[in-house]
Amino acid sequence: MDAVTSPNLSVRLGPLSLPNPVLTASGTFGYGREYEPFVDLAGLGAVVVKGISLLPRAGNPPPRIVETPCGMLNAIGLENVGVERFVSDKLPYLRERGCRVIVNILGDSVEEYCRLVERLNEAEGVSAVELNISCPNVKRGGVAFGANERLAHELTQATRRVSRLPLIVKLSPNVTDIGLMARAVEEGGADAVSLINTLIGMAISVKTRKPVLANVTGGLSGPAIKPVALRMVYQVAGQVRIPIIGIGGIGTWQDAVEFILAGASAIQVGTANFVNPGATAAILGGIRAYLQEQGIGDVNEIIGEARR
Amino acid sequence: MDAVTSPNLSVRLGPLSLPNPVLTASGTFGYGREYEPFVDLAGLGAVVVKGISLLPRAGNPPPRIVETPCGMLNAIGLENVGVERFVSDKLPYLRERGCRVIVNILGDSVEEYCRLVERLNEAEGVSAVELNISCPNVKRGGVAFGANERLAHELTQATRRVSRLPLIVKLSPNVTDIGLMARAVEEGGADAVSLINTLIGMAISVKTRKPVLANVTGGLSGPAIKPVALRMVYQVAGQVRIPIIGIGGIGTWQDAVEFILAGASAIQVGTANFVNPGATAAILGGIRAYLQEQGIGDVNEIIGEARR
Amino acid sequence: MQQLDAPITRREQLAPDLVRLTLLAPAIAAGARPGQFLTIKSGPGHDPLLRRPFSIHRVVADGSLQVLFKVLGPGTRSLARLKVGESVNLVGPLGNYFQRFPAMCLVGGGLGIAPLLFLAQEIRDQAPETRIELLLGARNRQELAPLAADFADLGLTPRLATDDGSWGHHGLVTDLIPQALGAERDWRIGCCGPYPMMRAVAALCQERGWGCQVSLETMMACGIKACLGCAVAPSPRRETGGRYLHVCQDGPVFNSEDLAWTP
Amino acid sequence: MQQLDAPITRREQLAPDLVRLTLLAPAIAAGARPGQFLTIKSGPGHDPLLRRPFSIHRVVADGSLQVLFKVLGPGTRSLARLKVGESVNLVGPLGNYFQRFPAMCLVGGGLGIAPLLFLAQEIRDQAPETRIELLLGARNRQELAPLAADFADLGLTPRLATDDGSWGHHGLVTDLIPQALGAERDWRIGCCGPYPMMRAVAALCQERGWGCQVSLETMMACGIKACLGCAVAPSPRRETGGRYLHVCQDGPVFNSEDLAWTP
Ligand SMILES: Cc1cc2nc3c(=O)[nH]c(=O)nc-3n(C[C@H](O)[C@H](O)[C@H](O)COP(=O)(O)OP(=O)(O)OC[C@H]3O[C@@H](n4cnc5c(N)ncnc54)[C@H](O)[C@@H]3O)c2cc1C
Ligand SMILES: Cc1cc2nc3c(=O)[nH]c(=O)nc-3n(C[C@H](O)[C@H](O)[C@H](O)COP(=O)(O)OP(=O)(O)OC[C@H]3O[C@@H](n4cnc5c(N)ncnc54)[C@H](O)[C@@H]3O)c2cc1C
Ligand SMILES: Cc1cc2nc3c(=O)[nH]c(=O)nc-3n(C[C@H](O)[C@H](O)[C@H](O)COP(=O)(O)O)c2cc1C
Ligand SMILES: Cc1cc2nc3c(=O)[nH]c(=O)nc-3n(C[C@H](O)[C@H](O)[C@H](O)COP(=O)(O)O)c2cc1C
Ligand code: FES
Ligand code: FES
Repeated sequence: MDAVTSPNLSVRLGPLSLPNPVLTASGTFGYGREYEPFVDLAGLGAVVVKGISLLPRAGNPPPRIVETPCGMLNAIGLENVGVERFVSDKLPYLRERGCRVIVNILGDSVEEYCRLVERLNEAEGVSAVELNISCPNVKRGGVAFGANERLAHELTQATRRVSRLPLIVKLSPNVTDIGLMARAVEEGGADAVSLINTLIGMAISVKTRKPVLANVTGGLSGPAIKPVALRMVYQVAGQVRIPIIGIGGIGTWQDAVEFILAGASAIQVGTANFVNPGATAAILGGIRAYLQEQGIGDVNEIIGEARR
Repeated sequence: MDAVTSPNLSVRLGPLSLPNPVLTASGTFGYGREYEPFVDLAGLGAVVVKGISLLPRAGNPPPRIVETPCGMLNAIGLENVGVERFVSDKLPYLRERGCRVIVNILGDSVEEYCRLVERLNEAEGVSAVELNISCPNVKRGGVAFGANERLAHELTQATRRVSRLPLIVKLSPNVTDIGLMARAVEEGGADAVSLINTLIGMAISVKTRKPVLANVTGGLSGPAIKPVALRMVYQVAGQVRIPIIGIGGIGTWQDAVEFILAGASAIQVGTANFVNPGATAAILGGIRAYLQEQGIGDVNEIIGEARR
Repeated sequence: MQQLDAPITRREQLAPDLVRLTLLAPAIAAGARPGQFLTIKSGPGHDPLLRRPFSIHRVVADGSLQVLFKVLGPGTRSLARLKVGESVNLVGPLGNYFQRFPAMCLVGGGLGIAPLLFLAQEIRDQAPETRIELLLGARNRQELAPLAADFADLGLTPRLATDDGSWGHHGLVTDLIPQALGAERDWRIGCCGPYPMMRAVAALCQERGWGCQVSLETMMACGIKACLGCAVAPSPRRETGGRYLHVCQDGPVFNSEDLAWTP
Repeated sequence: MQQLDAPITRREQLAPDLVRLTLLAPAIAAGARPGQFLTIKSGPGHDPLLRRPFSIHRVVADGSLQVLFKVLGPGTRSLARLKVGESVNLVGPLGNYFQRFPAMCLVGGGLGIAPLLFLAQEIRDQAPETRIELLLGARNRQELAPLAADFADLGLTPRLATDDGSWGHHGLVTDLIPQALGAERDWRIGCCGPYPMMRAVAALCQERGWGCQVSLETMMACGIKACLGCAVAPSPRRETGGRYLHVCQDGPVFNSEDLAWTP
C-alpha cells in the first residue's frame, strides 16, 4: 500500500501543476519571505503574493484593521511596492528558493491589468497570475469588475489574450450569483477561479460613535466566513469545468479537506497565517495524514466528493 | 437631568410606535411563550414570531443545524403551525400578556402573501407584518423575491394594497446591492425594512465526506455575520427614508448600539436568544445604561450618528 | 425551567477524559426528573457559540446536581478546565423524563449511563418496590468502571459488557437482555446510549413485546423548542400529520415505537 | 524570530488587573532586545481570533522572559487564567528596539513602563557607565507601585508622578522632565506610554533639542509585516515617498520626529 503510506498530493490547475494543494492567500503572506522563519516556502503548493499594481500604492490611512467575532476586517487599500520593485526586489528571493509564485494583480482598468500581465510574462519565476477583481477597498474601478459578469468576462478575455501565464480569476462573494460570475470568467478564458475574496463589512465604536476603520468599510475574513466560502465553492463546482481554488476561513486541515470535498482542487490559507504563522505547513501535514488514515491514495480522488 | 436618568427609548417604525428598540428575530424566539421563563415579553419592543405560512409546514428533514465558528447554520425549512393555528393557539397568549406582536410571513406566491396579510388584518393583537422574502431554505419561490428587485417591488406593492397593518419587508443579504433592494421595497410601499436575514452557507463532514445538513445549504447567523449586517444597515441607511430594523449577530448592548449608530431605528436579537435566553432583556438594560452614561436623553438622537 | 449561574462545588476527574461536575443550583435541582437535561454555556467567548446539552446525572440532597461528561471538543474541553468556585450558566431542567414501571430494566451504553444513575436513584427513593435490572456496557473496563461505580451505593449490581471483554460479558450490552429478562412480558426498558445500541434494543423490545423508552441525542441550538433544530422523524405508524418530533421538548425520552429508526 | 510553545513557569498577580507571566523560551529570550515584543495566542478557540502583542518586560538569565499586562478584554482575560505548567504559543522577538545613548532618560506611563524595565536592565548590564534618569507615571499609587517596584533592584530610583497625587508629583510624568534634565542637550529620551503622553514628551524634546524615541501601539494582525495593518503616518518632513510606516517592523520604537503626531 505504498500509495497510502505516501498519498499523491499533486494537483493540476489547468496548465499549472502543483506539488500539493496548499497555497497562501494574497495579502496575508506578504511577499513570502516574511514567513521564512515559520514555513518551508518551497514546500507549499505555491505562494500567492500581496496584490501588485502597476505603480506602488500607499494604501488607506489607519486604522486599517479591526477584529470581529472569529474574523477580522481589513481595509489595507492595496498598499504594495508596484510591479517593478516586485520583480526586482521580491521575486528573485522566491525564485531562488524554488517557490512557485502566483502573482495577484490589481488594476483600475482593463489596460492596467493587461500591462501588468505583460510585465509578468517577461519576469522569470512567475507560475501564474491571479486577477483580483474583487477587492472591496479600492474605489476606483477594481470592484466593479467583480460585481458585474459582463465586465469580468471582458477583463478575463483581454488579459487572456496577452497572457502567456496560467490565468486565475479571483471572485468576489459580494454578489447575488457567484455561479454566474464563475461562468463568465470561464467563458472569458480563465484557467481557474479562486474564491472567495472578503465579504464587505464594518465595525462601529460605541465610544467614538464613528466607524472604526478610516475607510468605513473593510473586507471580512477568517473562520467567520468559512461557511459562506464553502457554499460558494460547492455551488461554483456545479457550474464550471475549470478548477477551483477554495479560499475563506481555512485554518486547519479539516477546513481544507472540506473545501476539497466541496470541489476545490487547491486551497489558499489567508487570515490563519496571522493567527499561526506555521498554519500552511500544519494544514499540509494534516491533509496527508487524513488521506493516509482514510486509505486514499490520491488527493484528486476526493475533489468534489461531497457533491457526488 | 431627568431625561438622562431615564432616557427615552421609544422609537417609531413608520406608523408603528414601540416602547423600545429591542425586538426578537423571527425563528429564534419560537412563538414568544417559549421565552416566558427568561424575559418579560411585554417589556420588549415587540416579539417577532416564527415565520408563518398559509398552511402548516413540516420543515426540512434533519440534520437541520450545525455550529460554525461564532455562528450556526440552520435549514429548518420554515416548520410552522400555519396561520390558522397561529391565530387561534399562539396569538391569544401574546395578546393577553400585552406584547406587541409582529408576524413574519412567508408564501410561495404573491397571492399567498396577500392571503396571509388579509388573514392577519382581521386577527386581533397583531402590530405589524414582516414579509420574509429572503429565506434561503425554501426552494419554491420565496427566495426569488429576495434576490430580484422587481419581484420584491411587486410583492411589496401587492401586499401593501391589501394590508391595513404596518408592513415591514425583511431583506436578504445574498445580493450584490442591498441598497437597490431596499429602494425597491420602499417604492413598493413598505413602512420599514428589516435586515439582514441569514447568509447562505454550508458545512461538510470530513468523516462522512458529505454535507452536514440534509438540505445541503443553510442560513448562517450569529456573531460571525455581524460585520456584514452592520455594513448593510449603514449602506441602506444612506439610501432610503423609511426606518430600518437592524438584524445580524446582535448579542450584547454594544452590538445593538452599533446598529443604531449605523442607522437602525430598532434591532432584532436572533441567535443570541439560543446562547442566552435572557439576552433581549440584558440588551435593553445595556442600551438604557449606555444612554445614561453618555448623557443622551433619547435613543432617537443617536440613530445613524456614525453616518454623520 | 430557569436560567442561573451555578457555582461548581466539586470537580472529579473520573478518567483521563471523563469529568464530573457538581453544581449548586437548588432552583433547578428541585424540579428535575431523570432523563431531563441542562444546557450549559461552556465559556465566555463566541467560540464555541452554542450552549451544550448534558443529562442530569444525579441530584444531591443539598440542591446540587451533577453532570458527567466526556471531553470531546471545544465545549467539553472548556468545561473540563473549570475549577471549584467558578460558575457556569445553566438552563434547565429541560425536556421530558423516563416513566417508571413496576419492573424496569435500565440499559446503558457509554456516556448514556450518566442519566441512568439519576433514574435508578429516583426509583430507589420513590418506588423502592420496583424490580430493577441494570445492564451496562462500554468499550472497555477503563471506560466502564467509573460509569458503573456509583450504582453500588444504591444497592444495585449491574450486569456488565465490554466490547473487548476486559470486564463482564465480551460483546454488546444488548446481548445481556434476553438472559436478564427471560420471557417475562412485564418488563419495561429504559435505555440510553449510542444510537445503534438503542436501535438494537428497540428492535429486541418490539420482538418481545417489552415497552421501551430511549433517550435521544441530536444537535441542539436552543433546548427549549424555539429553534426547531432538533427535529427527528416520527414512526410512520404514529399520527403526527407529517410533523417532526423535537428532541428538546417531545424528548429526549421517547417510546421507541414512536420513532422512525434510521439504518 | 521564532514560533514556539512556551511553558509558564511563574504567574504573579501584581494587582487585581495586573498579571506578570514568566515564560520559558530560551530561543526567543536569547536574541531579544528592549523595545521588542512578542505575539501570544491567548487561547485555543477562534474568539478572540488574533494573537495579542506584548512588550518584552524582562529577560531572565535562565532563558525565560516576562510579559506584564493589564486585563482589558477577552485576550488578556484568557491569558490571566493560565496556570503555571500550561503553555502558550509565542512568536518573537518582533520589531525593532531602543537605541542606547550615554545619557538616557526613560519616561514611562502606565503599562508603558513594562518594556522600560528590560531597557534599564540592558543598560545596567551592557553599558553601566550610562547616565540614567527614570521618570514613571500612572493614574494612582495603586497602579504605579507594582510597575515601579523592580527598578530598585537595578539600583535605580525613579521620579514618580500620579494623576491623583497619591504618590510622587501630583500631575503628569511629563512635568518632571524639565526638572530632571535641566538644560543639558546630551539627553536622549526613551518613552513608552499612552499616546497623548508620548506626544507631549515628543513636543518637549523637539523644543529642547533632545532626541526622543517612542514606542507605539497599534492594532496588529500579523506582527511580521505581512498584513500591512499596523500602518502609521510618517512625519510630512520625512522622505517616504508617501508610504506609511509599519509599527510591527519599522517600530514599535520610532524617533519621535519621524512620526506625524495626530491631535
Ligand atoms: C439531551 C442530550 C444529553 C446529553 N447528555 C450528555 C451527557 O450526560 N454527557 C456527555 O458527555 N454528553 C452528553 N451529551 C452530548 C454532549 O452534548 C456533547 O458531547 C457536547 O455537546 C460536545 O460538545 P464539544 O464542544 O465538547 O464537542 P464538539 O466538537 O462540538 O462535538 C462533539 C460531538 O458532540 C455533538 N454536539 C456538539 N454540540 C452539540 C449540541 N449543541 N447539541 C447536541 N450535540 C452536540 C456533535 O454532534 C459532535 O459529534 C448530550 C447531548 C444531548 C442532546
Ligand atoms: C507593540 C505592542 C506592545 C504592547 N505591550 C503591552 C504590554 O507590555 N502590556 C500590556 O498590558 N499591553 C500591551 N500592549 C497592548 C495589548 O496588546 C492589548 O492590551 C491587548 O491586545 C488587549 O487584548 P484584549 O483581548 O485583552 O482586549 P481587547 O478588548 O481586544 O482590546 C482592548 C484594547 O487593546 C487593543 N488591542 C486589541 N487587540 C490588539 C492587537 N492585536 N494589537 C494591538 N492592540 C490591540 C485594542 O485597541 C483595545 O483598545 C501592546 C500592544 C502593542 C501593539
Ligand atoms: C490583510 C488582508 C489583505 C488582503 N489583501 C488581498 C490582496 O491584496 N489581494 C487579494 O486578492 N486578496 C486579498 N485579501 C483577501 C485574501 O486573499 C482572502 O481572499 C480572504 O482573506 C479570505 O480568506 P481567509 O478567510 O482565509 O483570510 C486580503 C485579506 C486580508 C485579511
Ligand atoms: C433557527 C433559525 C430560524 C429562523 N427562521 C426564520 C424565519 O422563520 N423567518 C425569517 O424571516 N427569518 C428567520 N431566521 C433568520 C433570523 O430571523 C435572523 O434574520 C438571522 O438569524 C440573523 O440574525 P442573528 O444573527 O441575530 O441570528 C431564522 C434564523 C435562525 C437561526
Ligand atoms: S433545540 Fe431548539 S427546538 Fe429543540
Ligand atoms: S501587524 Fe501586520 S504588518 Fe504590522
